[in-house]
This record gives sequence, C-alpha cells and structure tokens, in this order.
Amino acid sequence: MDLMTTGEQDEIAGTVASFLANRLPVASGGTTQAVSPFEIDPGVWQECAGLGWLALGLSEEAGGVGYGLAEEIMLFRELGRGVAPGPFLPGVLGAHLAAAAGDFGLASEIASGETRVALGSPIGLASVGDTVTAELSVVHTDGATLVLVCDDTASALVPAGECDIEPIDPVDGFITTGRTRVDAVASVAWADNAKAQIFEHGLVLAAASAAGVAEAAVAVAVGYAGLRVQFGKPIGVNQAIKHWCADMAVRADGAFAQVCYAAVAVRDRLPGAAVEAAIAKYFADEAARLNSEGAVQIHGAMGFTSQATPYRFVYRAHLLARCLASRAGLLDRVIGER
Amino acid sequence: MDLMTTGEQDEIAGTVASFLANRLPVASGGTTQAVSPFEIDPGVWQECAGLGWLALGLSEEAGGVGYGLAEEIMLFRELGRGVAPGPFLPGVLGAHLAAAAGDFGLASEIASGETRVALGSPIGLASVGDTVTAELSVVHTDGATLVLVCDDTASALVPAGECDIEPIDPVDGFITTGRTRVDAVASVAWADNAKAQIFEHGLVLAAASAAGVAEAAVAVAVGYAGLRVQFGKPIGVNQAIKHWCADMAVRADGAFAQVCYAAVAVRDRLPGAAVEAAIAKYFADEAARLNSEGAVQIHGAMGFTSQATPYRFVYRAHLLARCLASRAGLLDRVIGER
Amino acid sequence: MDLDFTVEEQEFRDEVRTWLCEHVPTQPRPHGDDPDSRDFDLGWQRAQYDDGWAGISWPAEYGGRGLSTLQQLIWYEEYARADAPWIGACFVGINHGGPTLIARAIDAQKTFHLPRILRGDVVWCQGFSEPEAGSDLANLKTRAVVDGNELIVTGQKIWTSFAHLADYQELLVRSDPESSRHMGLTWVICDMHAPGITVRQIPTLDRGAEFCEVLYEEVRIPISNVVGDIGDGWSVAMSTLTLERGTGFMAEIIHTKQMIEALIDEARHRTAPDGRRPLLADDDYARRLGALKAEITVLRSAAYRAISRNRRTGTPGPEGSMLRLAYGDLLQALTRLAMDVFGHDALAYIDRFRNGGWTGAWLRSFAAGMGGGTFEIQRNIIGERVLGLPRDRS
Amino acid sequence: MDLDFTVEEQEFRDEVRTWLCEHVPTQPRPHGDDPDSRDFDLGWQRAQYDDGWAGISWPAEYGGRGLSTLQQLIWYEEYARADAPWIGACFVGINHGGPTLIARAIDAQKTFHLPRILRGDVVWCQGFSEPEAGSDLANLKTRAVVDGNELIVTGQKIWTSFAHLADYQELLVRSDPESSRHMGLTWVICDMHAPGITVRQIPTLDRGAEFCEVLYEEVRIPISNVVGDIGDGWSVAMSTLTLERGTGFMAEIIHTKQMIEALIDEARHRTAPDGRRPLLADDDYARRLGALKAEITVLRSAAYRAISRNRRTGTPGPEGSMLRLAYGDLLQALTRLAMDVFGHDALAYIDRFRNGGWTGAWLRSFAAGMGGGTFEIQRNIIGERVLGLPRDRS
Repeated sequence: MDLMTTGEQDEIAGTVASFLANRLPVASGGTTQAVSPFEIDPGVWQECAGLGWLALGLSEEAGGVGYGLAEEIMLFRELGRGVAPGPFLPGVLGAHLAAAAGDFGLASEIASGETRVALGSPIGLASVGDTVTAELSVVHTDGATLVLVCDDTASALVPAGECDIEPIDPVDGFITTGRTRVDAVASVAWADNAKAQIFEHGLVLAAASAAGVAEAAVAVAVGYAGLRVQFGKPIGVNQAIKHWCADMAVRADGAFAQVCYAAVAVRDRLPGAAVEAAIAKYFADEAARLNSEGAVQIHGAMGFTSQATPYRFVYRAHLLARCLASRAGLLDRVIGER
Repeated sequence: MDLMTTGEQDEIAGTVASFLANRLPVASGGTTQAVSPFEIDPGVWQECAGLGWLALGLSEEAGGVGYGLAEEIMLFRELGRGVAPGPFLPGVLGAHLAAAAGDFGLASEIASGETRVALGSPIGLASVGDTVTAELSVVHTDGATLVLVCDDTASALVPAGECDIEPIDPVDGFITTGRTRVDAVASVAWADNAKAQIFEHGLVLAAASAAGVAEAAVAVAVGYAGLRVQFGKPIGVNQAIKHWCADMAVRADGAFAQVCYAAVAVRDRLPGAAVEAAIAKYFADEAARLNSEGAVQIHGAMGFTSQATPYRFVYRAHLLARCLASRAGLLDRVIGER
Repeated sequence: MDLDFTVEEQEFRDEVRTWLCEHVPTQPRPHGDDPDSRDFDLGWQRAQYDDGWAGISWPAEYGGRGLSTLQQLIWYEEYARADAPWIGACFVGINHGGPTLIARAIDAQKTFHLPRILRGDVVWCQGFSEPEAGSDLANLKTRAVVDGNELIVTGQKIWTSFAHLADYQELLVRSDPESSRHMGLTWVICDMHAPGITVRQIPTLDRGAEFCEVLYEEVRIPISNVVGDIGDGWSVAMSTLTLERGTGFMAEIIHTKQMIEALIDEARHRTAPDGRRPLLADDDYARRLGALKAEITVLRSAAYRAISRNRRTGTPGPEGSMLRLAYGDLLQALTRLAMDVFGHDALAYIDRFRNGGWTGAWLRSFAAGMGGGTFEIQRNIIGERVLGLPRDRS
Repeated sequence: MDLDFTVEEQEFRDEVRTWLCEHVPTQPRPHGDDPDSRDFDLGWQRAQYDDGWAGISWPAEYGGRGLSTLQQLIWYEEYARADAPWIGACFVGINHGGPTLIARAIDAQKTFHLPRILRGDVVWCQGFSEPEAGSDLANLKTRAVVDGNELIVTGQKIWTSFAHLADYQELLVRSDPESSRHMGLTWVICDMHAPGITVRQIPTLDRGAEFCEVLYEEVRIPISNVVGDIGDGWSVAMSTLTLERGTGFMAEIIHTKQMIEALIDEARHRTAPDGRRPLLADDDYARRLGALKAEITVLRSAAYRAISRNRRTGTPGPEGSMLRLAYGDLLQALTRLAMDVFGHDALAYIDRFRNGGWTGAWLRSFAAGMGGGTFEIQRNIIGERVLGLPRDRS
C-alpha cells in the first residue's frame, strides 16, 4: 500500500508543468479566448501529442506509452492547475475506447493528435451503443472530427460531422462548447462500460483536473494573502483569511488523495471502484468550486477582475462539474440502489 | 406597517422575563431534571397560570385576556430565552382549540392551569378529527390529563388516560417526554385547521421559543467571548470568534423578525400566512440549533460541561425542532405543490 | 405590531404601480461595457424626473420627492415588482454624491449640481478606493496641492464604477502631505473631463467593464469645488457612507425574492437528473430551493423590522450591516443553486440584463462581498459595534 | 501508487482478524461515569497483553509489539471492523504517557512503569490544562517547589479525563516561579493516590463524568519521578503531543465509515416524513447521506496518503492537523444528520456505547473540537505551518 506518487510519476508531472508554464501559461486579461480562433494553438497541440500526453496510459500494442491511470492523473492534475485548453480528456478517453473496441489504428490516430475528439455528455435519458441517440452537451468542439459520448452503460465515438453541433457562448470562454441532439447516429467505435470502463476512467481524469484547479486556487490565494497589505499587515494574518485558506488546503489535499485512491481502484478493478470514482469526481468538483470561489473572495475587488487569475479557476470548475456526471448523479451513484 | 413591538408588548416580555429569572432561573449542573419529580413545580405553574400566561391571546368571552398572537410570541420568546420547563405550548394551543370548538368551560379550565395538556406530534400518516388514530411523539407528559394532537388538517384534545403513553428518557431531561400509538380514541374537543388554524398558531409560538433560544445563545456566547482570556487577550478579539458571533446575531435577529411577521400574518389571516408560519418555524429551529452549537464551541471545553448554560440551549433546540413539524416537512410546505 | 397600510398609503401604492407599469422601459438595459448604457440610465432617470419621481428620498427643497419612510418602502417594493431597471450609472449621483452635497455643500454647489443629477443630465462616479487602500480607506495617498485657488491632484483611484461614462466625481484626496490616516483628507468635486485625467476600464469576470482605474496627472480643480473644509474630507465622506447603507435595500430584497420564485418555477418545468420527472419533484432540489426562499423571506421580515425601527428612532441603526451581510451570502447561494438547477444549460454565458441571464447574475454575485466593505469587515462591524466584542488594538 | 498488501501483510491481517473476532468483549463498555468502566478498560487491555497485542506501536524492547506502519494500519482497520472497544481509560498510558517515557525517561522509570501500563495494571491520566490555561498551555500556573528530594505541588488542573480512576498522572508544573511561558516547566509522574490530591468529576452534556478537575494541596512527589530535567518540561510535553497526532487515527476513520453505512441502512428501513416511502427514497436525505459518505471516504484516502508519506519520511508531517480538523467537522456533521434521520426517535437519550446510541454519539461529538486543540487553533496551525501564512506577532 503506497498512495504517494513514485519518482517517475513526479517526473511526468514536472515535465507537463514546465511545458505548460512555457507554452500555455495561465492567461488572464480576458473572459473569452481572444488570441486565436482555435481553442488551443494547433502547433502546441501537436507538440503535446508528440510528448505522448494522449498516449500515456495506452498499451504499447495500441501505440501507447504503456503507463496506466496513475500516470494519467499526474497529467490531468497539471492540466487543471494550469487551466489548460485543449481536448485532452476526450482524446485520452477516445484512444482508450478505440483500443478497447479493437481499432488500434483509430486509437493511435487519436493518440497522435491528428484526429481530435470532443466530449459529449448526455442530458437526460440516452441510448449509447452501435448507434447513439441523445441530447448532448459538447465541450472541446474546436477541430473535432469525432465526438465521444459516454455514460455509465457504454461509450461510443460518433462522427462530429453528423452531429450538427450548435455552438454556444461559454462561461469558460477558453473552451469551445456546443449543444446538439443526435438521433440514431452510427458509432465509429463503441464499447460496453462493463468491458472498457471509460466512464469511471473519465470520472477519475476529470476529477484529477478538478483537484488540480482546487490546488492552484489555494496556491494563488495563499500567495496573495501573504503579500497584500491592509491596515498595515498582510491580510493573511487575519484569522478570517487564514482559516479560509486552511479549509481550502484541507479540501484540495483530500481531493487529490481520493483521485489517487480511485485511480488505483479503477486501474486494478478493485471492488467498489465505481463508487470510489464517483466520490473522486464529486469531491474534486466541490473542492474546485469552493476553492476557486474562495480565491476570488480573498483577492477582494481584484479577484472580481479578469486581471488576476482566480476567475480562470471559477470558470474551469464550472465546466468540469458539468462533464460526464454532476453532483446529484454522482451522489446517487455513491448511495446506489434505494 | 410596524413590525416593532409596542410598549405594552415589551411590558409583557419584561414581566415574564423577571418572573422567570426569579422563579425558574436557567439551571445548570445536571443533564436531567433532578430536583423534583415534576417537570415544573406545581406551585410555580399555578403562579404562571395566575398571571394569565395561558390566557393571553384567548378572547374575553372564553375567559381570556383578549390579547392576540403578537402578545403571545412575547411570552414564548421569553420562555425560550429562559429555557423554561412547563406545558405552556400545548396549554395555550389547547385553550384556543377548546374555545374554537365552542367549549369555553374547557378553555378556561386549561387557561387556569388546572387541566394540564401534553403536546402530541403525529409521526407519519395520522387521522385527526372526532377520533384520533396516530403514532404520537408526546412532550410535557407530566401531570397532563389531555393530549393535544395537531397536524395541518385538524387538531384534537384526547384524554391522556386513554393514550397509554410510554415514557422515554429524553435528551432534554428538563421536559417529560413519551411515545404512544392511539387507535380511534374519541376527542374531547376538536376543530378543523381551516377553521381554527391551531397548527399555524403552534408553529409561530414554537418558533418564538426557538428564536428566544437562539437569542439567549448569542448573549451567553458574546458574554463569554468578552471575558475569557487566552494568550493574553479576550478570545472575542479573534476574528474566528467574532465573526462566529456576528453570524449568530444575524441569524437570531432574522428568526425573531420572521416570527413577528408570521404572527401578524396568521393573526390577521393574510394571504400566505401558512407559508410565513412554516418559514418562521424552519428558520428559528435552524437558528436555535446553530446558535446553541456555536455557544457550546465558543465556550471551549467548558461548553461541553453541564456547568455552563449552553448545553441547555442545545437540548431545547433539539426538542423544539421535533414539535409540530420538522425541517423536511416545513420546507415541503414552503415549496407547496410540486 | 401590524402589516397594515393606511388608505393614503394604499392609494400611493396604486399611483406608483400605475406609473411604473406605463413607464418602465421594455428593452433590457445594455450591458455595463456598452456605451449605450449611459443613455439608457440617464434616459430612465429623466423619465422619472419628468413625472416627479426623481430623488424620492431627497427633501422637496432640493427638488426631491421627499417621501416618507413608508412611502419609500412602497416605491421600492413596486419598483422591484415592476422589474424596473437597475439604477446603473446614476447610482452615485442619486445615492452618494447628491445626498453628500445636500448634507455638506454650500448653496452654490447645491444649486448647480443637484438639479443636474435629478434631471439625468450627468453621471457621477466615486473616487475613494486606491490600489494600496482598498478596505482601508484612511490609507489613501492621492495627493492634492493647493496652488492659488486650485487644487492640483496627482495619483490614482481604482474600482471607480462608471468613471468612463462620468461627468463628475466625488473625489477624496490627501491635501496635507504630512497627515496620516483620517486626518488631512479633502472631499472635492472633480470634473471628469479635466485635462490630466486618464480612465482605464477594468474587465471583470462577468464580462463587465464598468469598474475603472483613474489616473490623475496634475489635474487642476477649483478650490470652490471642495465640499466642507480642506482637511475635513473624512467627515464628509463618512456622511456619504452612512446614507449608502440606509436606502433602497428593499428593492434588492424584493427583486431577489422574485428571482427565487422564478427559479422554483424553472425547476417545475425542467427535468430531474434522472430524466424521469420534473426537477422540483426531486426532494433535494425542492428543499434547497425552499431553504433559500425561507432565507430571503426572513431577510424581508428583518428589513421590515429595521424600517419600523428607523421610523421610531429617525436614524438607521447598525442593523443595516447585518442585513447586508445576510444579503450578500444569500445572493451568492441563490445564483449558485441556479447553476445547479440549470445544469448543462449553465455552460452558456447569458448577460444578467437579458431574459434568463442566470449565469451573468451568478458571476456578478462574486462582487456582492465587495460593495461597501467586504464580508470580513461587515462581520467585524457587527461583532464590535452591535455585540460590543473587544477590538484588537494592536 | 498502489493499494496492494504483501502476502505476509495479508496473513497478518488474517491473524489480527481471527484474534479480534475471538476476543472482542461482547457486552458494551460501561458509560464513562460508571466505576465499572475502569475494570472493563483494564480487562480489555490485559486481554490484549496476554496474547501479545499490547502496545502495538511500542518498540519490542519495551514490551510492545513493534509493528511496522502498515501492520499498525492493518491492526487499526481490523480493530474498527471488529467493533472492538474504545480504549477509554487506557488512552493516556498507551498513547501519551508511555510513549513519552519511552522517548525521555531513564531506565528505572521505564522499567517500573512501562510493563504496568502494557499489562493493564494501571490507569494514567494527563495533567496539562488549567482553568486559566486552556488552549494556551504555556500559561500554566500550578507550581512546584523543590524541597530536598521532593517537589511540593500546589495548584489546579482541569479537563483531566479519567483522573477519578487513575493511578498515575503525567503532570506539567511550573517549577521556577520567576519563569514565564514555555520556560521553567517540569514534567513529572504524579501518584494520584498521594495525600493532598482531590479529584472532582465534571458532569458533561452527554451525561458523562470522565472529565475531572484535580486540586493539589502541597502534594509531595519524589524528584526521582521527574522525567527529563527540572525546567525542561515543555520539551518533554511536546514530544507527547507530537505522538498524539500520529497514531490510531485510522481506527476512528474506519469506525466513522461504518457509522455512515449503518446510518444509510437505517434510512433504508425508516419511513420518509411523508409517511409514504422509505426515507432513503427521499432524494434530500439520500444525497446528504451520500455527501457524508463521500467525505469520510475522502478522509480515508487522505489518511492513506499521510501514512504512505510517513513511511517514506519516517516522521508524521503537519498533515495530521489537517486530517483531525476535517474529522472533527465530519463527526459533528454525521451525528447531526443522524438526528435528522432519527426524527422523533432522537428525542430519547441513548448512551453511545449501547446499540443505536446515536443521541449519545451526537452529544459526544461536541467534544470533537476540543481534543488536542480546538478547531480554531488547528486552523491557525495549518495556515501558518503548512501554508506559511504570516503569524500575527502582536
């Protein structure tokens, strides 16, 4: 039993963090993605794919690096900390799904970054299988040729061209978002969830990003509280601020701990893994929300602007909480039959 | 429009408060009522009745003082502040019910303190009318010859002798408590709730007591925070304590304000009065619970003992929250049809 | 203890309701960073002025309506019920600058400015906060040097709402360079079109840009624009802040009460997460909505009691701080719950002035802790001034 | 990153489970104010000792089992799963006094006391807190005067759990009357049967009476009972506190996880407020239960990570404070929710050691913020030591 990261896992995290800091630094100054018409610069995206980010956990026979979920969470935690754009979540899940469906060619196309995948979360009742019928909330629409539709019964990749996605103006203006209703669209690849567990896999990865958001939010809040002087003292000496930061730190710590536990449980198919994954997503979403809100408030009026970074965490927490499954659905999963 | 108390109302409160301080001071030092086998000393009870406390809002033709609900809440607020024992709530409601049912003789027997009434809150589905069938949670059982059973359809007085009440060892050891199941017991008096509104009346009076508990809890917490010195300063200088007290004060203030609003709305049969009463009970129960818990915590280890007073507020808040209607039922009433 | 209104008050309510029903603009207010918002806000102010509804709490001798406390209550209740527009850029003139002039200015200043504010001719803004002096107002550093009959102002202000649209500013400066804290400050009317002023809009997380930074480079302001005496600015500014916490709050409460009712109605018509029933049939959502409805209702009652108390004592008590604190928490809780009710639909940004603009309202609610002192400071005020807890003097 | 146990560890788990299954007392522990509780607690300690399970974390050279970190984890997990008794009156001896002796005592002291503690011959209590020095331990005033080869102790201690049942006390006194704060303190073993000691039990809101006040009137204690040096008591006491936050926490977490599962099961078999369906079919109750289950599960994961970290670094980090803080909040939230689940049935007081003793557990949870520093101080520790926020030095 060892829930700490290994040296190798820490190295993955370090590499991702320094790449993101250099090439995709946490931008502030706008509320919508302004510089480029793309969600992520295509060159940077290809570099990320070239570094193997989309193939970390993919088996070597499917063209992957051969690591597992424990290494993937290190990547997604950093993507959360850096509030990075880019369709990493559906990319990684899509490659796994293609591999599980036996289509190694498609898996490596996705893992190489060539074929981009959007993530479609079903709203209400859906049917996912060799065809897909559902109302979908779609994120990372930019440049996607496939949409990954995923619920707890099955996952499927469907052609984006047949989905007629209507773009919306998203709160998190750094992630391209849309909405659609598909009716019996044929899947390119699909797998039953009992077999491939793409749903639990996705919950853990999304939770890792949310945990990263929660951690980064504490870090900027603590940094500001130590520097900002009011009434002759740094505001961090005040218990109201200090205790707020303490609660945020406890929450962030718990969120990542649960992500680690759930990652191992899903990876090793331990009993109760589905509940562990649901708890990881629920708790990390809450942590990301509460900590990002806390970071805004601790920054005072500055936190309300888009010139400091806390708002980026608020936006991202809001988006992640709506991917794959949300609070009520997750808690129902925690309780089970009733 | 004037939601402040009148001079006459303040006078009632002052009289009640000074009587309670002298004759029924807030006892500490035990977790169960120890001195007497009675919930309230029979002599003191008769004095209270002699002061007209049970007859304040009863019409003069029914042998009452002729005030209304606005004056009754002043009494019940003080009973809450003083965590007083004694079956005041079922007494006042029982007298109103008897009067509404046209039995002025019974009304004045109850109002005079001679006939004592217990309060039975139905658990689950109940039938209340000229006979009563219900599972009942009963408080103020000591010396009661009648039990007031009350829900939002109707209220009834049934003979305690036919109820076979099984006593329980109560958390609030200062109030005698029991449990029973009655099956088609004939009522001595009853009235439809649409006619007599005993249920809403009771919600407002119980809420007034809970608001009083919430207020008294802030007062003792603030008093202790200003006196108790740790690390060379009164603990009240610490924001953690100060802000806790501030939140408690805001809550207590709101609780009593809503009690006043609801009292007027029920008294004057304004539209929406039933919802206002439910909100008063819900919010005052919450305020009593949170403030009594806060008072215990602010007192540190001393608050955990039964030598300081905060535990009395915890006990009483716990009891009041279970009289007539509780959180879930009250909130369902606030939302209405769904 | 009663909730009755007199026949006269009821007639007044009918009059207000009828007028609002006929005159409330039908198009939504332009968003804060839209230059059209100035015209919209001034136009609505002018409409109220034309029919005698401008400055309802201002004394009649200054052109106001001079309503009684209960009439004001009625006005604000009906204002909210009619969904009348947010006061926007007219806020400082009507609720801060104007009342301060009434309290402290000389006749010439009053005669010039008050009618312009009431008529909707001009926009005022407030120049108090500075980058190094946020909550700690007494720490401000923007300096004014007396030069003949002018003040020469150099420095920087921040969080100045609508500075980019404003004609005048209530400006607080340090006129005595040797002074510290509350001493040596001066309150002066600054012409926002004067040379040396640069206004920079600050983008906010709700896509607004009404907060501004204002830079002053040797800006010359006539000494005749000083209100009160040179060096007496703190006392003048404090008379503003006291008024700020006394008026108009009921409109916000009623508006919020309407928001929760609308959200409950929304939940009635949306589908629960299981896809099988209305969202309001889900007990979790229903009770969370019920609890919020209860809280806003309680706040309404507390405000009624505070108003009743004000009527007796004549001055607003410290209860205002308590209500503000509860209100800020509540607005955040309400819009946050709305995000949960709207689920995936909340991914879309919708401006708060537009129909269904819940995401915009949610993002805006992050500012609720910042108007007139943060939550933290409000709690200190309650703890110390209301409850009498000791202050840490270190 | 794994959750695997080796074959040896799994065999060890089987061994623990089998032993506990056969030896855990079947009757409930007597309530804290019952004198039988001493016999019960010592008897259970003796039973563990007899089969080699006493002092599982103590080094073997002192008679302990000397288990590895992971074996301890396994022991505590199985201990909780077997519903083995609360350690009760043996807590201070096993978890405070004993470890301090191991760390700081001389051989003669160790040889005399350690076997007695392990065997369940004696009860120890802790004499640190005083009426005027609660959280502020360095402010203590109970004084000790050296007289030949004795200390003469006069003063008062409070919140001393089980003093009325105890044989020995780890006592912290001020031996230098001129000293202040952390200087001039001495840590000494006090015989609780010595003349001049008066113990008064303090009744608590959960009907317990295990907290005591201890009065010392010229109590003579041999100087040979001093651990460490005279005047070095603070450093000796701090070695105790550090150990306090490191051990046995997993048993509490697992126990709490079992409580929430039992509560969920209870909700499955109770009726919803509407009288028409199981309580667990009510989405409000179900999700509140789900949220608590999630939180305790997260705490388990965080404790696993902290244990993994301890194994690598060899010393428990400040994470202990963080977990304690979360645990205290959670225990209160859990028992409070239980009061809601039990509804009217929660009117009845039931002792926490008895079956269904939820009201007793709820009342006891009010003490959760008081063991090893209040919530407030825990949050200061996290803010300052973990996050590096500045301390207010005033």
